[in-house]
Amino acid sequence: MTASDGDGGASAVDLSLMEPVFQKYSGQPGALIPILQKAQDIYNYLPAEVLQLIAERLGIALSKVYGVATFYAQFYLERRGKHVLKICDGTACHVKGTPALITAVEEEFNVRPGETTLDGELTLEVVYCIGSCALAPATVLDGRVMGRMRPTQLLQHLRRHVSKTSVQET
Amino acid sequence: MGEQTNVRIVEDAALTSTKDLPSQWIAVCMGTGCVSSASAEVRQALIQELERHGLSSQVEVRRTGCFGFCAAGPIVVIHPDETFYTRVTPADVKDIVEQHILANRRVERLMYRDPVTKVPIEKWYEIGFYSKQQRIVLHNCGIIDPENIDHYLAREGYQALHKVLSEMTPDQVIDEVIRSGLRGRGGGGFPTGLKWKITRQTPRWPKYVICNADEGDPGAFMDRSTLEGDPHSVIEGMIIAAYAIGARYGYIYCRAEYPLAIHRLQVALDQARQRGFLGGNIRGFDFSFDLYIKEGAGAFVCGEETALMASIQGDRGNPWPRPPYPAVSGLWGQPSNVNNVKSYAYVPHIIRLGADWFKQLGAPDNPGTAIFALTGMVNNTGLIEVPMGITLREIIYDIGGGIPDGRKFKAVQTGGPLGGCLPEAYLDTPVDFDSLCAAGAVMGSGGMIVADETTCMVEFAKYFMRFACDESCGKCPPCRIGSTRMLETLECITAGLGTLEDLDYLRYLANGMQKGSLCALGQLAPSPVMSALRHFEDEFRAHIEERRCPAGKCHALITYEIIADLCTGCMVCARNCPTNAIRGEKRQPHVIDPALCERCGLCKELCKFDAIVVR
Amino acid sequence: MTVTLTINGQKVTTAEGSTILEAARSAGIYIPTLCHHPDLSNVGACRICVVEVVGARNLQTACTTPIAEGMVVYTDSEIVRATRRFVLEMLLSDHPNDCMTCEVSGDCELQDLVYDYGVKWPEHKGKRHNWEIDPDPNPFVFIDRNKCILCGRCVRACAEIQNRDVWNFAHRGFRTKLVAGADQFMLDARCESCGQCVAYCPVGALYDKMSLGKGRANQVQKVRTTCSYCGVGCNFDLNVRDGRIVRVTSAPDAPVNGMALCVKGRYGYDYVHHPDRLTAPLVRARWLQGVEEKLKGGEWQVFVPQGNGRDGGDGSDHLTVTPDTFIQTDWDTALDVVARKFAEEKRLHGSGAFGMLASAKCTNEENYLFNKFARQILGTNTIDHCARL
Amino acid sequence: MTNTIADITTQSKCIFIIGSNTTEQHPVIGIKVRRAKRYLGAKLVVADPRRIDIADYADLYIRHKPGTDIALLNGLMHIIIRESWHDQEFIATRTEGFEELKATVEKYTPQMVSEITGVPVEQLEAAARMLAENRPGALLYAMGITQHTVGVLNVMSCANLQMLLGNIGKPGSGLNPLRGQSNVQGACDMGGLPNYYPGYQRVNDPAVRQKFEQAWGVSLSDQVGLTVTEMVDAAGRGDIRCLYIIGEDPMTSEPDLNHVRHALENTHFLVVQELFMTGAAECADVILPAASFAEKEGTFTNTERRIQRVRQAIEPPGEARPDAWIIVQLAKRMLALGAVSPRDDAPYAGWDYWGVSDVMREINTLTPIYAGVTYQRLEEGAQLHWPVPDEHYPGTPILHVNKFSRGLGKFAAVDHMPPAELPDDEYPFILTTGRVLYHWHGGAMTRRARNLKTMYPEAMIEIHPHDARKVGIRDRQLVKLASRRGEIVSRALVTDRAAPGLVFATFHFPESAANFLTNPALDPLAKIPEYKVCAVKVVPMPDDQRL
Repeated sequence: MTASDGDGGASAVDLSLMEPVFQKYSGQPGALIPILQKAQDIYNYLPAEVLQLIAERLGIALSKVYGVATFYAQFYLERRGKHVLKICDGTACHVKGTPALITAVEEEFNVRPGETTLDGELTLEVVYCIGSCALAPATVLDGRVMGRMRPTQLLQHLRRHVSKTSVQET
Repeated sequence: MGEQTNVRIVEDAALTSTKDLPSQWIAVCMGTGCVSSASAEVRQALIQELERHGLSSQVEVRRTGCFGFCAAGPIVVIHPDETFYTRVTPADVKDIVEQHILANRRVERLMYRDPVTKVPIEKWYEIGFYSKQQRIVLHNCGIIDPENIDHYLAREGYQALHKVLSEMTPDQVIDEVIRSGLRGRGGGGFPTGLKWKITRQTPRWPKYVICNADEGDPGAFMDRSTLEGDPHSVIEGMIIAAYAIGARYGYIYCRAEYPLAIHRLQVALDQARQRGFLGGNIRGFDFSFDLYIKEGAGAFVCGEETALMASIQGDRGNPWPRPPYPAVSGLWGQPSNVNNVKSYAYVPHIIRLGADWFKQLGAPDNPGTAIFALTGMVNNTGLIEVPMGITLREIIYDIGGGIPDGRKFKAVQTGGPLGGCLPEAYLDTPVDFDSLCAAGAVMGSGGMIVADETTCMVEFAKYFMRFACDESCGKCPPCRIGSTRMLETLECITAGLGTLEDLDYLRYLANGMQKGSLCALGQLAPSPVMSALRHFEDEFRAHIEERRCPAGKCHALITYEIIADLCTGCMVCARNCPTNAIRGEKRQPHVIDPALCERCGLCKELCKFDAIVVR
Repeated sequence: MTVTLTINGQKVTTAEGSTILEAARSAGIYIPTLCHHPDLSNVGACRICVVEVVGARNLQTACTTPIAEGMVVYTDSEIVRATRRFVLEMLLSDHPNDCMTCEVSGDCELQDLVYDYGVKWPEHKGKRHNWEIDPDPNPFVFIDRNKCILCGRCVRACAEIQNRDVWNFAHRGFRTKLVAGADQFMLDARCESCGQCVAYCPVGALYDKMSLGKGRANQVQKVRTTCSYCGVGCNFDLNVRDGRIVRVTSAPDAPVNGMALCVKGRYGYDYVHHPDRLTAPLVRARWLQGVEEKLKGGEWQVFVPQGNGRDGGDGSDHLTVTPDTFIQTDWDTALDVVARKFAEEKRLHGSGAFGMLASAKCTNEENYLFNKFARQILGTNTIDHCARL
Repeated sequence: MTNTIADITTQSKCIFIIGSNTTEQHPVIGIKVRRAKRYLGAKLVVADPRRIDIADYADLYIRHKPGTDIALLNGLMHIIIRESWHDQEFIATRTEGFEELKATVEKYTPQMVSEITGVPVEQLEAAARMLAENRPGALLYAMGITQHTVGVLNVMSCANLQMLLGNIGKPGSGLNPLRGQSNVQGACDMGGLPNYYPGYQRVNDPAVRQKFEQAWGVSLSDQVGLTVTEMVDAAGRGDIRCLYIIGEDPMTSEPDLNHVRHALENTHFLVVQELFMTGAAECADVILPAASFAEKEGTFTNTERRIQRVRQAIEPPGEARPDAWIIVQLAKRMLALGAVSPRDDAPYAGWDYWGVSDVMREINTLTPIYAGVTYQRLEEGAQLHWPVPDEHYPGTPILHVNKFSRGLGKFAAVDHMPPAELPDDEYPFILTTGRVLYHWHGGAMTRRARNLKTMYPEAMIEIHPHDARKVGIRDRQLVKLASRRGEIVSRALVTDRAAPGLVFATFHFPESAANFLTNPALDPLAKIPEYKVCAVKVVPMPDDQRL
């Protein structure tokens, strides 16, 4: 597997996966957000085709779907990395050292918050409060909370779990 | 106030009932905090270990909600001894079972030690962290399995509902809540009963009951812990509210960032429905109500009730001007009652024990307890429930155990990004809606963050303003543009480019935002900055006039230096510096090139010899 | 049911359920607005219409606040004025300072308010948006997001008037962006090119592309008329400058359509100035006398259809005149040819020799005259038009 | 229209659109219908062989086969009567002929109608219920109803349905034809018809004739004249020697254009008064350059019978002149030549008008429905819907409020008849014609509006994906469309807007105008050609080959 394989394949989005979701929410008012959430669970992000499909199936305008999808921080309109690191920048974490964590990951992986590394391995997200304030500063790697992080520890963790093809050049 | 001595956590006899508990059981905290610290693994290990010893039927391993003392998690409590083990790992399980359960010998190394005397403390309620607490909303947390409705029922659960349905008219329920003096725990402190009354009086149907569990304050997790630890109390409160105002359906709007809370709520709703507490003709009475969870999708502004309802409707979370208030025109234009998680959680207790019981708790005009997520630069971080009227000092020093490493207290922020900070001089302020407000801070929904001398108040203020910018919905110009301008100005100051006029500009912007913004987010977003400016103006001035960050936090105003005498030339810093700003020969003192240094602080953290300092 | 309230000390009685803004306007009290438009729902976004309501915790938006009995309102107090000034200053701080070159200068609600409230141009070090100007290839709507104040009138116009929902806001906070569809080109977002969004835009963020640089509001003369396309009968204003139609603008008081128009009505006017227009009476040479002389004398010309392979020479010399050649004549000649021919045909063949096709594009008066011409002058009822088509 | 746009789109509980591509042809009515549906809770039922834009907004979309409108409507009425949903009081007090109608629609059982129309029985039942349960309801139709050999019967059928439901004479109800051109209503009102003087006064009514003879000072013909299609035939035969055409291009708008071209070329003397060199103008002997709507004063009457002002904004280019000026000039010359000699004492014998309002004054006197329509009132902002019998009358927004113009409303029972030409092996598709949003009518104006042309630069035919596959054509491929009368080449738009078996084409582009193909079979009563149904074949063509 080389890094360039990542987007080369560009496999078409399988829209049929959405059918059960539409069935579950059919006729429910205000179901747009839960449907977007389920769609993101399925595809890991919200592909344009899926937004279009949701608009058609719910009989609402694409502009509304897009407006909602971009309003909420939870939704991603671009493919995300194989691994997702969330660094909590809630107040408790912030005062206990989140900025240093962010800088460390930025430098090591050459990626800014909200971005994915070029090799598609890691997405870095900075979020406000995951509610683990007592474990500040807290990070979440692929859904697993890691509390009381220090930059060195975090980088060690990441080096263990995330292959790092795009970083060598610097 | 404040004469409390070792009050038991579950202090009120009326609330306590242990009749259904097995003689010996082990509570394992399964709140998010402890789960993050691998408490699930500990629980699994305990079950296996007990099984190995053939004790499965005698000793119950119970998953419970949050004990509050998250800093010490994972927490395991052995009942009936009430021995409190902290930071338990799966590896410790063998000792717990073999020593404590089988040999009745406490595992001392796992017990919490007094931070000063270093003496192990046995019972949980003897720990300083719990000393001044009074747990009403949290009284089931740490005791019951939140995924087991029988546990809740065994603790007088749903009795208030039964009482309401069998004995009280909706108006009587509302009167009782009004008489109790309960004020909304979402931050505003509006009388809950009055809100219900207005919603009841609006002659349009359907009506909705909505629970605001969109706890977006960074640094707050009261609602999460309540939902995770005792979801039925909130559900029961909502059913009673629905009965009182005449609603058929309700929603709990919960942040998607709280998957465990949502899971527990879902389990609780299913069980409640199964037992006939939700659905058509509840418990055979002529009253029907059902409740659904709506997951938020990551927008702080959705904690604002009108934005929250927009979000439930599937729209962008833009707030709407009030009036009309939700009680008149809310969800889908219908009368709607929106309360915070904790407000609902109080209701079953008030109904069961009476308004008079509730009124005598806490402070005058501010009855009841307050729940805070105590975090930041304090030894005992965690979730606390204290009587209204307790002072900030008691919370920070008696419960929180003071500031770590002997550093100096600087400020305490309540109300999160919409609140304010108070300096040392205000530490004896009683904690209640009115006193905090008078002191220039707010009660907020329950975040309490302690800052010490290493916290730069300008940076702290900037942090909150960045948060406000990120979370502004963008609908109205004062907030959308005003917050941006405030942030830019603060960035200027922390970058060492500020002028004294900038301070006036900040005040001007803050005033404009407060007066002009549509919703509380915009109106209150300047508060952290303004309170910091009020109490710590000299720190702002130091950034501007002396180009200096007294706390050593603002990158542009500090430099990292290596103290040659202490440097051993181990090269760890140089190897790890992301910008290769550190040079030096092996075993020779190193130097940092300030031009290359990004001030990430990695070197200082890595240095085993404390040779790197901030200037 | 009516409600009485006090606005600026003046008692105002108006219908229950009205907003403060409606009550004030009914009493002739001016409250400035930006995001409000009487055709659209109220959202209370722009904060320009804030007023002081005695007893309320905060300033209230007049456009959304329902009136109540005994309410006391101040619409122009110092705190109100200061707050409006602040809002305007904020808007200006993220707006280009280019009124000199802006299409809507002099016809801009923001410009007027900034002037009224004495707001000065705010110099600051902060961010201003720098969106691409005119990024959308559609031929009708010009977009300059840098001028957008996010009032949402276009969004609501598209949703509530056109019911098409092309526009919406995306993202949030300072990053909020007016987008079509999923941030697509308008035409890919189901746009019907009606231009309603332009008509409702209070600033220069959306403008009619065909009219860029053709004349500002104070340079044109507006003539109210009825659309020449379908039978709905929309009214609008032809904007005329130097004898040319440079733009069509909505007329809010148009009885049938209000501000609404369709793509043909709003953007289909330029056929009037098309070079293909016939500009002189044309008669086949066979019906004329002395053609050669008149052509030589320059009184008449050989007709060369515009845009149809003109050879660039100086005209008639190269062209051979056949009996079928169209000659550009004068009115006297052409009318005489027709009148004489008709008179002769009537005399020789009677009224049955005539067929008349009236026009569904001509006015009532013209059709009446044509009917009178057929019946009175020619004596025939063989007159019809394409009503059935 | 019996009702106004405003009352239909604000007070209807149900809007039934049949044979009208409302959002593309009458966009502003279309958006108001969409708004009524979305914000005011009106139900929307759309019946059309094509899945037109407004169908996307409908509560119920019915795709019936072209030319089966009567069967569809009879089927709906069958169900309504079966369920006793008809408005019995209205029928008893305001109508006659109900029993005959009942007997006729009795035969139209849902099963039978479903077979004729291709509409599922459940849809018929649902539609009837929706119409019945949501009253008042308005019916909107356009050329999709009238341009058939059974056009008049179609209209009667629509009227039957509305009377049956009591949907006449109330706000939000009515029988509402949407008129396609800016002043098509006015052209009819002003006597641009072979059988009527202005104001629908019959040419063969002696009293009327006498009135006009007195006014104009001449004796007038009592013979009903020829309709446009008959005129073309007569011209082709040489019976009509002189044709005078204003603002009209039969070379795009008439059926069977090859036949029309032959007729115009055969006309001895053809005068065309126009803005542009149209197809007809190219055949003309004399072309008189006319002024556009922006270059003249006058009034238009819209589809809801509302009279509105047209005002001059600019000068006509070159020597172009308003049509009124040209007609007056010709009339004066004809009088001078003695072509006719009106009596001097007749009040309107002469042609000296000092302006268009002076013409309107003459109209006021001779046309009862326009009697109170004055320029002064219009300038003062009066909202005048005819009939306006006098200067103080406020106008008549809704017709037939308390009684029909003929007294009782007559149910005219009608039976389904198949279109004149149906598909066969050689011509297997049904062609239906119409317009698109960006163009209008013959296209002479819109093809010269730069950006409308940009949006829709060439003729397209619409064909269903299944058919496209069957015939072997790709989207945007050139195809040849041929009928028994002619052929055109056009680009294919493969879309399910078209029903299977149906091809749609426009007449906006002269070079590939659908009317080379259409069938000149006429409705025997209204003489409207059957534009909406004829049989064609579709042949794919190599891309570089154009005719």
